[in-house]
Amino acid sequence: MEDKPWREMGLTDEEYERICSLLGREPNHLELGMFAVMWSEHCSYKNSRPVLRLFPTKAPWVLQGPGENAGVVDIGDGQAVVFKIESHNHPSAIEPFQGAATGVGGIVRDIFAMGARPIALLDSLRFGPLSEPRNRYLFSGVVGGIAWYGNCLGLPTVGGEVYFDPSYSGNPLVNAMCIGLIEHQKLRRGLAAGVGNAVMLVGARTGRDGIHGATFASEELGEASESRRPAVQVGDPFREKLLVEACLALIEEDLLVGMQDLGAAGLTSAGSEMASRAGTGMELDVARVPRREEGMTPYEVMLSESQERMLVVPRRGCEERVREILERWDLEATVIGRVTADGSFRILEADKVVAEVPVRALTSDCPVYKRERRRPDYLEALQQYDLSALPEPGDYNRVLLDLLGSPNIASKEWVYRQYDFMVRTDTVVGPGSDAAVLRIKGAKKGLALTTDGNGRYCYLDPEMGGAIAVAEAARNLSCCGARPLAITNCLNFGNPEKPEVAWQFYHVVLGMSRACEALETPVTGGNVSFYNETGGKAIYPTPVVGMVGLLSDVSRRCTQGFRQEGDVIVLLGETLDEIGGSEYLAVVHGLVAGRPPRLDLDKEKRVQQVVRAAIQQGLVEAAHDCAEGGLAVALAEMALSGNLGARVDLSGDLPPSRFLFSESQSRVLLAARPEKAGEVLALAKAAGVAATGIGFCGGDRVVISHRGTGLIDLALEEMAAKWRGSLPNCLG
Amino acid sequence: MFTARIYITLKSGVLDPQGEAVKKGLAALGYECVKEVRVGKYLELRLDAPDTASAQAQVEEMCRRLLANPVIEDFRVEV
Amino acid sequence: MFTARIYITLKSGVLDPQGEAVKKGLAALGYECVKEVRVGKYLELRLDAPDTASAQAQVEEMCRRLLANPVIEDFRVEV
Amino acid sequence: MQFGVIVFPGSNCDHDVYHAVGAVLGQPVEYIWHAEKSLRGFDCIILPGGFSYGDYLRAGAIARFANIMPAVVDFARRGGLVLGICNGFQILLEAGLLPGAMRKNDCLQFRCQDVYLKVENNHLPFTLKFKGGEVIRLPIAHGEGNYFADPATLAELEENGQVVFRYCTPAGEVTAAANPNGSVANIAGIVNREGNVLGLMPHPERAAEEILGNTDGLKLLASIVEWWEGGGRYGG
Ligand SMILES: Nc1ncnc2c1ncn2[C@@H]1O[C@H](COP(=O)(O)OP(=O)(O)O)[C@@H](O)[C@H]1O
Ligand SMILES: [Mg+2]
Repeated sequence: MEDKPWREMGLTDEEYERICSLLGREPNHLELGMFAVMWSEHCSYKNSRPVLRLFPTKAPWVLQGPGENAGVVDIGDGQAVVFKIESHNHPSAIEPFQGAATGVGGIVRDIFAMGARPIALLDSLRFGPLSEPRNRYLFSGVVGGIAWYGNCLGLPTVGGEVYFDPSYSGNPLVNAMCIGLIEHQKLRRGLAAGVGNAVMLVGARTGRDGIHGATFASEELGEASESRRPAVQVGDPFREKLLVEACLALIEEDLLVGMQDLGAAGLTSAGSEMASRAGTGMELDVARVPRREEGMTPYEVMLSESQERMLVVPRRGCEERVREILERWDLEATVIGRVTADGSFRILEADKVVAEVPVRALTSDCPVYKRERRRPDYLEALQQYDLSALPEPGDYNRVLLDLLGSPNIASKEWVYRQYDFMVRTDTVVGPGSDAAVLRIKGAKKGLALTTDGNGRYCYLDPEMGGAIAVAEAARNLSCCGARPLAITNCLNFGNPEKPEVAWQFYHVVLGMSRACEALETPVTGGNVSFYNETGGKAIYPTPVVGMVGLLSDVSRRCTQGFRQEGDVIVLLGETLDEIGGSEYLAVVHGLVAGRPPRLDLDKEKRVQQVVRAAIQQGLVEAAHDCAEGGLAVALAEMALSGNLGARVDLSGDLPPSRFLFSESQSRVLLAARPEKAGEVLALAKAAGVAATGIGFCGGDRVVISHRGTGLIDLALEEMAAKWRGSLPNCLG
Repeated sequence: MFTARIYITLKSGVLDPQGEAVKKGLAALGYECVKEVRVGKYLELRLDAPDTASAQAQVEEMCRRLLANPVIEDFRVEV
Repeated sequence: MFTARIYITLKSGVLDPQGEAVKKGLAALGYECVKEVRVGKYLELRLDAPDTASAQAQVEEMCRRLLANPVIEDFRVEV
Repeated sequence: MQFGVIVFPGSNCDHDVYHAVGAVLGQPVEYIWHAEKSLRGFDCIILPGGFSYGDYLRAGAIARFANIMPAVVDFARRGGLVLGICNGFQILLEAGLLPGAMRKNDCLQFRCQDVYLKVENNHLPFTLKFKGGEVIRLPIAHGEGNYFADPATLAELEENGQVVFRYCTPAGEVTAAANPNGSVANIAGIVNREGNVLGLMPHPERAAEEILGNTDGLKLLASIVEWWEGGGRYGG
């Protein structure tokens, strides 16, 4: 170990050899550290890049695909939406509050780095079961941290998701998504262009925070992780708020050539990436970097992951104005270097060169690995599991109540009431429906936002699970009347050096790609988080899809709660015998087995078209898709959200457990005024979508029967106690 | 009945945004003489214990388990 | 350079929601021996001053003006 | 009627209230930067919600020393209308323009939700469009809204009709269960003795448009304009 310091930094012997040959010499300690962070999976995507090429990335409305700080899609009228999702899993496992908080800070910087005004946040979370104190601690800490940072910034957290499963014990997932709004001509890229231009560091001072955080994110969590304290940073949302305002003021006055946030790998990555994109070089003097602590070495300065900092390249002669604006916001701006022509990333300490490497060597010459892929052994037995042999439950009321109380299905109000989801006064549908809807002041249109991803499905069938994640996100948007535009995604997996994980990864991406293709929602960016393992055991393969949709008329939006007595309830799509991977199976039979429901992309597309058309034509009072827990849960959620009961009668020849709890895809429940129900059915018929009137809204109970035989009869109050009470009760 | 005083501070090197803001606030009030501010927590506990030593030991255990966050904080206990 | 330690606590008549919560948390961990918890703030200041007495006086003034809220809080300063 | 919205570092509802007053209510409104020293030509000053100075130390503690604050105090003393919303309310308390102090919510968590409020005093420039005892619905979003005043101060507030809004049930009962943060006497908003400085934790600007599903808050803002246009003036 002694004489192979690169190993401790996470580089292999071959990678070290490659660095030597790229440089034509051995790197010094600082250079080695810079390579180690830039060549970590977190920064280089060396294990994922070849697979990510499967994603479709183009559409006429996509203005910026993967490769920039965030994706950009056109929403008409010269406006665009900027969005991206990112993980902060490992830091949150160690220090949940600050880990999650700084995760939010990081993704917000990605958005305003593009010049966009951040307008909303979403969060997608996974934890182990709440029966364990450690998981409760992680869950409350993470939610508290997101609340603290987002609320202080004045950004509404308008949606997200939370799932609990033993596979995430010890390795929680914390994925945060940010959305920004911008006028096309204000878009900025992370470019260090214009030889001779100054490079300025703005925002917080640099301390010894999070040195080697990128490397840390690229290894498994182990016994030693707890003591790896320097990898945990503390956030300062107040300073970030000032930084947002100051940086947007720089854009407003058109003072910048380029801007880039400092995230993982700090100055090393921001500097080299900006130069790489512009095809230039850069010279930085660490002695000029304002420090928070004394005695920092060039190594520490270059690798520090101190938060709330940005790197900007001002137009020539604008440095003073940049400084003035930052000062107005009580922030520092310091010239720390300049753009050069020689393609070299040169680090000085005063007048001494302490590191000098080609920009490309750091950013594009990283080795790319095509990992060996092997179908995991567990799949065969699980997929073949004979679910037809399971006994029917005796009491369906009991089952529905248990499902409503399952933390995966229960109301997430305990979470989102801690988030200020209303600030900015644009949230017209907040958390608690299928997707959030934001109005855009001064315009007729609106935006719909959601995140989705079912790790259990992906575990049982990665390709199907990946496709379902995309389809469900799109379905959630369609259910509020929005046209899905594009996705960002966060791919949370185990160690990609294991062939089984590489196989899962490949197949999830394949499934997602097929769905993106079919639903015309290209990928505009995202993030890969590997090495989510504890004790050598990987989490479920968990892609999280963040999707953005557009409502041409925001007044024609739809929510999931029933609205009026007497409305007809229509089921679009068919219910099949598909309880594999379902919440029913997990809660009632304690099983994760079978095949997840099948997704027919063509059918999915048609169902969504019908839903959108019906909403846009004003035929629908409420809409909600059938997801975890199946039709019974979807119906209960619509009743609980609208505080209005329903009475439905189902037909068909499946066992009741399947009717009620099967998670068949491409199903949506609609409520329509009786005089409009006919039109809804006609729309569906014309599109070749199965549609059945199954009952009516009314009363204060949910009553479900099968050809007249009662299955479920529950008072709203009793269901609400389970559904709303579950999380608060678990958390004490 | 014993009274325990607990002082919880951020580990050195850990960013203290509150301290920074308070320092600036003091400077704005004219107290430029203040060079550094660190903000921590102070807890007073009243507890039953057989003797001082065991009170001390118990409270230290409480700090490790609940009251302080060992990842970013240090603590000190006086009984 | 002097180091001042400031202890800020809620006045005794003011209900302390944090203290109550901590007490409950401790009881849940089995520390029923804890009868009362008050949560306050602990600040450390590094400041220039001609002598201890004037440092003490200055810091007390800072507490009255900014660091503590006299409506609900008491403070104590040690230099 | 000219409104001014003060922007402190960390204010984040400044745009929202600006929008509600300007675009929705159609009144002239301007931002006022915290570093300014004087206030001229304004008829009503609003201290918006947010996290001034990160709410570090105590909510509002640092903001009350902003350059603009002596001018606000002076404006209030001369009878000008001052409205503090959420963080603005906290700043008014710290500045001594209103009595009492804020503690952390008794649940120790941030709370974002709708609450019901009983209008206890509708004879103010801020409330004249409400009926006495009317129950209204407004959103709250705060972590430190647990209002405290000592018994003597509280008695004085009650006696002078300075308690303007109280958390209540939809039916108007003032109960512990309807209190979202532990405030004494379910207090959500108070006014100074002279009746020209109002502080409240709920956000009227978030309930000022049909599309947001609630216009109860607009009534509060519109009251101010009606009072002004009816020739209402305080002091000199
Ligand atoms: N972590 C969270 N943050 C904010 N909102 C959340 C979170 N988790 C769930 N929600 C909200 O709760 C509602 C239900 O979530 P979920 O059951 O995942 O919905 P669906 O199954 O329709 O995707 C959604 O409106 C969602 O945005
Ligand atoms: Mg859904």
